[in-house]
Amino acid sequence: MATDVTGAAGLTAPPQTYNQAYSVHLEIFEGPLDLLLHLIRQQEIDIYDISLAQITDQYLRYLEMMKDLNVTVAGDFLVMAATLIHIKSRMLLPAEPDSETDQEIEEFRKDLVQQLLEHEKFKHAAQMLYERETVELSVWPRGDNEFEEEEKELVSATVFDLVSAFHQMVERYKERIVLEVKGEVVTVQEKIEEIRRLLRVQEAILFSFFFEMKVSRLHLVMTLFALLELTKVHEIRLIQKGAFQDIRIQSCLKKN
Amino acid sequence: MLEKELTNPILAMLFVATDPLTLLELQEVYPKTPPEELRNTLDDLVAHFNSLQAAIEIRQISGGYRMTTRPEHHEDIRSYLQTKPSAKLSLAALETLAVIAYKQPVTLPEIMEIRGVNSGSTIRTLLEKKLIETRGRKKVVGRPIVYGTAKDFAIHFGLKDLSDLPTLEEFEEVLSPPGQ
Amino acid sequence: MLEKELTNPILAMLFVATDPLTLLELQEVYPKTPPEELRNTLDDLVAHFNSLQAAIEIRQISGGYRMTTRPEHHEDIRSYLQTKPSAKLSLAALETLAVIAYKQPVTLPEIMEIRGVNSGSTIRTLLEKKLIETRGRKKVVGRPIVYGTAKDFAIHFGLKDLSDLPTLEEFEEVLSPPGQ
Repeated sequence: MATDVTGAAGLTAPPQTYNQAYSVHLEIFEGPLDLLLHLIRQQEIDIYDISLAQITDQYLRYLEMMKDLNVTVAGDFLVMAATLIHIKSRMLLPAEPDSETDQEIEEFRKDLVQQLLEHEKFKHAAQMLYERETVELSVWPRGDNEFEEEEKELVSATVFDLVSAFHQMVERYKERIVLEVKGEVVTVQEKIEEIRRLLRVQEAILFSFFFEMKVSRLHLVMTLFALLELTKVHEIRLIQKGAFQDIRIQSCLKKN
Repeated sequence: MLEKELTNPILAMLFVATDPLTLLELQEVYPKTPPEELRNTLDDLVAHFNSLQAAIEIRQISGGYRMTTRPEHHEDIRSYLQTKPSAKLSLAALETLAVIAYKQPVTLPEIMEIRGVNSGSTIRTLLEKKLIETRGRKKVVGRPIVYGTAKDFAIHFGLKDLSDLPTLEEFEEVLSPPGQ
Repeated sequence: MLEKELTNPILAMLFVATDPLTLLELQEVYPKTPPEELRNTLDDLVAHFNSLQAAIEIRQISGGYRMTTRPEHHEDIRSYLQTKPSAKLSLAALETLAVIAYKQPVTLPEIMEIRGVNSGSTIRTLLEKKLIETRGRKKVVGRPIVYGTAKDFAIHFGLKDLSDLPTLEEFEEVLSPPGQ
């Protein structure tokens, strides 16, 4: 399966049934660039000579096929589809005298080719890593170390460990707060405290968080009052970046 | 050099083994080889290996064979193991350090509120490792000591300064489980 | 047998080391010995050891020296340890690693530009496996976090150091259309 990384394995495999053949292909295409490269390489045309119109048609046909096979097409594929369709539609428009559109299209074509070539280089590099990994997985270092017994439970910490640990704690902390507020007698003051506690560990709370807590309507109403009260005294700020977007609740208080 | 076919693979097994390698285990790996032959191969290679090496030896321990360093090198080995900077932390220490790094200056009660567990002893460990330091007292009832990260913290984690520390929001995409 | 005084203790250290043993570490253990002498002792003993052993070898990995079994014994060892072949990295992970290895220090958006797909969860996996690490921030608007390969990257792929990687241009040749 080593050649899978280049995306070539599925092409040479004899197609049994359509379904089987395509399920092989679908595993190979990590993203839209992979698929485009495959379509180009399959035709053995010089990548510098690709026709945008043709490649767009082939790309869309492929996505259709995936849909027919009930395969969920990842968002990245659809974004590329939209871009290609947009460019193609501009190509179909009657050419303007100054031909600015033509230039733009040619620019896009060049950029795409450049991106594909760059992408392909890294696919080959990934292949090289794959081969090296295969070799390395067949050699063993020594087993447990008699001298390092006492260090076993320790982790050699990285920045990532630090931020992960903090992330997990914040999640746990939120859960604890949720558990504590499940009682039925609620006051606005309790909700104010709850919001303050949450803002102590987080830069911001998303408004949707309070709905995810699965508490009663009474809790939600009290939370709303609490938010309004805190806003009124300028302790918090409510920010919504656009219509229908989640509201962020931020503290206005300076730390210490 | 010993010529027997199994000599090298058995040596390799002795090298990776965490528990003493027993004849029974060898029989399971080579079911077609007569046990006497396995025993002979093992005995020969042990004798040969021990005559050759002065640093590592194979010893018979609790019913099996084990590759170990010779006792005379233990001092050098200890001194080598101590050269490794111990960036190693227990999970509790890592958690406490994370709270201090992200919430500094912060008091012990505040750390315990977020962690949900007593954190006094991990504070001591971190102070000893010079990863954190005291930063005076907070002007509230009880005047608790506040803690912050020390200079070694940034060095330890390869940060130019504290602003290099990723924020939770930046890491949201990376930290939330896939599919969300 | 080599006669040098330090040969055996160094060999013993190589045996217990879980990470590749570096010359720098040796210098810390033997501060009174000239570094050249340490290097020569190390090189001689590695050459000698590798000529002697057919089961275990010492290789230059990730800026140091490391003792491992030889690949030809992997089936016997696996059968003894009763382990399945270790899980290999996914295609997405290998591709992301390739981008990081050649473009480091590199930001997440830059990685995604080259790969053409969302790479957040892959980054998480690679961080968890300690194959990559954060390397501070890029001095552009938004100060995004940059990533680079970690020490375990070279170990995982058996590289002497990063310069042991083929250059990116070498992969370019593969894709020039025939006749060019």
